[in-house]
Amino acid sequence: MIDKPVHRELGLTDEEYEAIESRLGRRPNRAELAMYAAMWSEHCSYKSSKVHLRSLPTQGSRVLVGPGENAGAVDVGEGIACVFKIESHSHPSAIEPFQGAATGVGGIVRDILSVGARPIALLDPLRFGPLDQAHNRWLMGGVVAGIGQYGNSIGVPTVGGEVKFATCHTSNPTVNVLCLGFAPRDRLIQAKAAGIGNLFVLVGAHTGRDGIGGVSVLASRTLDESSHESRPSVQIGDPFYEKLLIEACMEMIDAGLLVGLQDLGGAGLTCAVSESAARASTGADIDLDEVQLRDRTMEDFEILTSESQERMLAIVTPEDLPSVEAICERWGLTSAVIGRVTADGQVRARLGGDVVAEVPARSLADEGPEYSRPMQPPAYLDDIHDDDPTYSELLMDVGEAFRQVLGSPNVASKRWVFEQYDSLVQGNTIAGPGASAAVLRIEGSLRAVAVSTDGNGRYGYLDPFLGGGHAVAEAARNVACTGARPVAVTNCLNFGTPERPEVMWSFAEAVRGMARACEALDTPVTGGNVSFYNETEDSAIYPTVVVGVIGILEDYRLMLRPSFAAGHVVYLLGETFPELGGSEYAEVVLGKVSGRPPGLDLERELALHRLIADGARMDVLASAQDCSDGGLAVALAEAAILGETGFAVTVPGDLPPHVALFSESASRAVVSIAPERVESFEALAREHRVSFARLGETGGPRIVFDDLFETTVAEARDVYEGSIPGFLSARREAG
Amino acid sequence: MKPRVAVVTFPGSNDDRDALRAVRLFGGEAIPVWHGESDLHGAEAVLLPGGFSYGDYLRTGAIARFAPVMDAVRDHAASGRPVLGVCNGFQILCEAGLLPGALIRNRNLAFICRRVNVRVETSRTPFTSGIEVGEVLEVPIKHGEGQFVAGPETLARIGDEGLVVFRYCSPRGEITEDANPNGSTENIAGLRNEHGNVVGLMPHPEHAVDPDVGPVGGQPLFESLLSSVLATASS
Amino acid sequence: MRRRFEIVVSLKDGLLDPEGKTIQDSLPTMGWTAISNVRVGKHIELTVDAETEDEATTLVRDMAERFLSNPVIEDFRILKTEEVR
Amino acid sequence: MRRRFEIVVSLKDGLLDPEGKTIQDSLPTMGWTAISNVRVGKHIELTVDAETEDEATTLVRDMAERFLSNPVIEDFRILKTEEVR
Ligand SMILES: Nc1ncnc2c1ncn2[C@@H]1O[C@H](COP(=O)(O)OP(=O)(O)O)[C@@H](O)[C@H]1O
Ligand SMILES: [Mg+2]
Repeated sequence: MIDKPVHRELGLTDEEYEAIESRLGRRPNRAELAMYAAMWSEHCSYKSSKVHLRSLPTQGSRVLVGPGENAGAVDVGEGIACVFKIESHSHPSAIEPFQGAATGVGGIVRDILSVGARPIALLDPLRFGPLDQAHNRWLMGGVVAGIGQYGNSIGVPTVGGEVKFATCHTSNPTVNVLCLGFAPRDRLIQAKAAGIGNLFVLVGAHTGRDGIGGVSVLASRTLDESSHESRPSVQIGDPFYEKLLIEACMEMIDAGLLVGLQDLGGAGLTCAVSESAARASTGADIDLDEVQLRDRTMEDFEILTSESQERMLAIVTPEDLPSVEAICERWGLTSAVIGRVTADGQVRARLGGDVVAEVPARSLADEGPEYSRPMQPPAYLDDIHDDDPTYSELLMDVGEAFRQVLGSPNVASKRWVFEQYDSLVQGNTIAGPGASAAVLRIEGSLRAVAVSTDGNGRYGYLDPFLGGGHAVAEAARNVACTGARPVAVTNCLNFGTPERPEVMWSFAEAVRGMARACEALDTPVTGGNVSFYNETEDSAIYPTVVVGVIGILEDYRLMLRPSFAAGHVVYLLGETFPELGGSEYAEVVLGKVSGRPPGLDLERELALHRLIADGARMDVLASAQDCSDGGLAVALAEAAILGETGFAVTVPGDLPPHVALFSESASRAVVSIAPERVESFEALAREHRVSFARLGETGGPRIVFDDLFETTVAEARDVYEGSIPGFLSARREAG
Repeated sequence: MKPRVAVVTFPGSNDDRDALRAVRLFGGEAIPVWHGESDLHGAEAVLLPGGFSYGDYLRTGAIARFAPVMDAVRDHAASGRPVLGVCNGFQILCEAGLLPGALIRNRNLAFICRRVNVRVETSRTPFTSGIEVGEVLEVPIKHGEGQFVAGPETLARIGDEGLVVFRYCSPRGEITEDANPNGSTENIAGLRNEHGNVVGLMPHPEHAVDPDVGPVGGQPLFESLLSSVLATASS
Repeated sequence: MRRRFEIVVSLKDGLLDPEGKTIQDSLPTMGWTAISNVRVGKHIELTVDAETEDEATTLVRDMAERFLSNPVIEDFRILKTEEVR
Repeated sequence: MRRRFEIVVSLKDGLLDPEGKTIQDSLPTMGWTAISNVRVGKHIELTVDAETEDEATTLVRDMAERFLSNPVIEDFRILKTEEVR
């Protein structure tokens, strides 16, 4: 066979190659070609998604840093900026779950660091294939152990996340990691190579042949049999070195020694240098001989695109260099001055004295290709919409259906996962795994930040527009259920191959739905990440929108927990409609992923959030738990299990019992209220125009759904806690 | 006078800040000490915090125990003054030979972050002097290598000399297999040396002092420490 | 027939070995200077019941490749094998 | 003279080896039934600069005893050593 021209080998199209030639007015050499290939890859350039992402609302009074920087930042009061971002590391995790997930944590942590914030929390939304397959147990075991090892070692608590299961994730697991950081708002720094003559200092690990072309090979092409070739592109993380890097960078930032700070991720040095220079409209002279190498035989293009982990690029004035070097020395980190900031806007790289690459910084960072790819609704939608599970009758005892839904791995307790994570280190975890949202205290104050990640792949599959909207609404609802006010959003869009019109259509719809919800809920998008090519010849993942929402809690002493306590009155907030389309019930009990997802009325959603926030502030609520997967039945059961307190309720309305219990109608929550607060609560609910229904009372060891069925808290707990351990029983198995 | 408690930071220590905070909370003067230093700034007590010193590479605590500061810690221990090792600090003390036995990977090979109960087995240490034997404390554990093991002779000596300070137990204080999170021999969660001044434990008392963020089973340990330091200082 | 096998699983050359590197970096401060190139791997011993040596070896190779190591980042080699009772 | 050493550090026989046990227990579920007695240890490779082979070996023994292994729970053995360039 005749081999392809090298630019195609590198994943560049002929058109893209021509664009490079005309931009340079000459043929690029090999090093330059490698730089463009890395920077113009889907992963770095967002060439297929840009046009759509522009429609997301990004403005807001609290937004300090919006999309475009390494991470977004919002003002959360007390002079503190909350920096947060989510990122995908699904492709490496699919072939080496432990290291793939571990290095995913390392990467997002460095994004937070580069804005000048101390990383204070991690959340990990995960999607795997069904646990009855050894391969999926191997993937989940490895991913969870990898996230644990890295996060635990660097002393950043993992306080929340999600784990969901669907057949479409068997060959393509989804591994997203969200990191949160705090910084004094006046101390945020930018990844700008400003100040002609300032120095580029490469801090941290030596540079090796890690992930050479990893970005384009691993993140920008579908995983198939040839993924064997891309194997060496998986990297080994060194959390110990990352911990030293965090502490050293924090010291430099606190001492005000940095003009700018940029992490090295995809496209390595090329990306860090060109982006930081482009942001400041400057250029860079880089001397590759100064880069500390793990392997002396590395070539220019390898040094330029290596994705070795645990490295940061600091921009420093010559005067401050000695102090920066002293801090690195003290923390046992290597540091090297590898270049200077120039005025001419060129990225110039030298090796052995010769210039081996010279290209405009902007052409790499800002002038990558941009595509409006063809879009077309998937053919499957019509038939699947017609098959609405809401009207197929329940062929079993409703109590048995309850046990099946509560025991479904999607719904069941994720304790097996989150007990492998240190959720306590740093000492500010007011609410950790197990709560509706995690709540982190701003040290020395009564203020706290609540954060939750959510996303429902089935909804995205049945209606990507609603899938995008529901992801925002559910994450915000989880945050609201702590009593916090949702203020901002980050998101990770996990999709198939963008060259396929069906995928691109779903993507555009999902973004549109997300944008609509963010506007209505006044939660601007401050950043995010797009992961395409989550697809192998036989299967593509659901259009999977994962949204992270942060909210502000003025006084964490008024925080709400989901758990019941005895002697309280139970209410359902919001309205229940006959909506079993795409529900957990439909998949688990009827074996159907069909129909339409629940509708989403954003006015009602917002009213619910405001009611709960006021109810918490006025201390009229004893607990709040959102209704999501599994509907009212699961929300009540979770509140009972968490509080080790039973309840007796009557299911309101005239819907068939199983519909009332398992419908996943949006904008609902289960709250409990002390009897003496009931009046003020009902008045408040009317004020907020949120419909409510009194269900019954809490207390005792039993769970009673009036004349439908009953069980005990202990039995429900065994189903809820026993499900996932039952599949795994602590075994490590290969795929 | 404020009792002075040194908290050592090794490369990879994570709970050093939490330990410093806890010392202050109970009225002590918290003194951060760097692993490269050769003295403890005249502190009356020293605490080796949790974390992953040197990434737990080779063995937990294996590299940290060679740190310059460890000579000062040895002298401090030899002079009979209080030394507390928490989690990774416990592992370092065992590696350094200041406490018997060793800590290996948890029975289930997984990291475990969970609230547990421990029963206090002796009051004859500066960290438990104010606690009744048999009292049950709720404290969190968070470790991957907390399974205590020791050879038969060592175990015999630990028994004979009453060196066990804490055992994992049920909320009612029974020493059961169910209550043993990591497979530790005889449910051992914490130990002391012959003189009782050196104590190590896997659970995190410094994460059990503030009711806003967790249980409070760590409070009596810090209260005991600070009052016994004051007592020795004034005697 | 029962055979004892010793297998080493180690990171592929070129990949960072954080454990080896950290050990190496710490040696000088402990007074061991003349040491370089430290790599740390896993050493696995196991006993196999099989008809023939070939059968046993095939089984061990298969297990080492599919379970004891991940070919994506690791190589394995059989260090030694001997018959046991 | 430079020599490459391979050292194995493993838990003392008396002690239960959690990693070995876990591997052992999961083998049958994966269809490997004929395997027994799985033990997992560390395999450490390093290069020593020294005048003579004896000198190098003494140095490695000392290091293995005082640092690479913990005599309380582990034994070590030098698997092999050879001269390298
Ligand atoms: N991968 C994970 N890591 C840490 N915590 C998790 C993970 N998966 C789930 N959790 C925690 O378990 C609890 C239940 O998860 P989930 O059912 O997704 O919450 P909700 O339904 O309220 O969105 C939450 O507190 C969540 O943070
Ligand atoms: Mg919830």
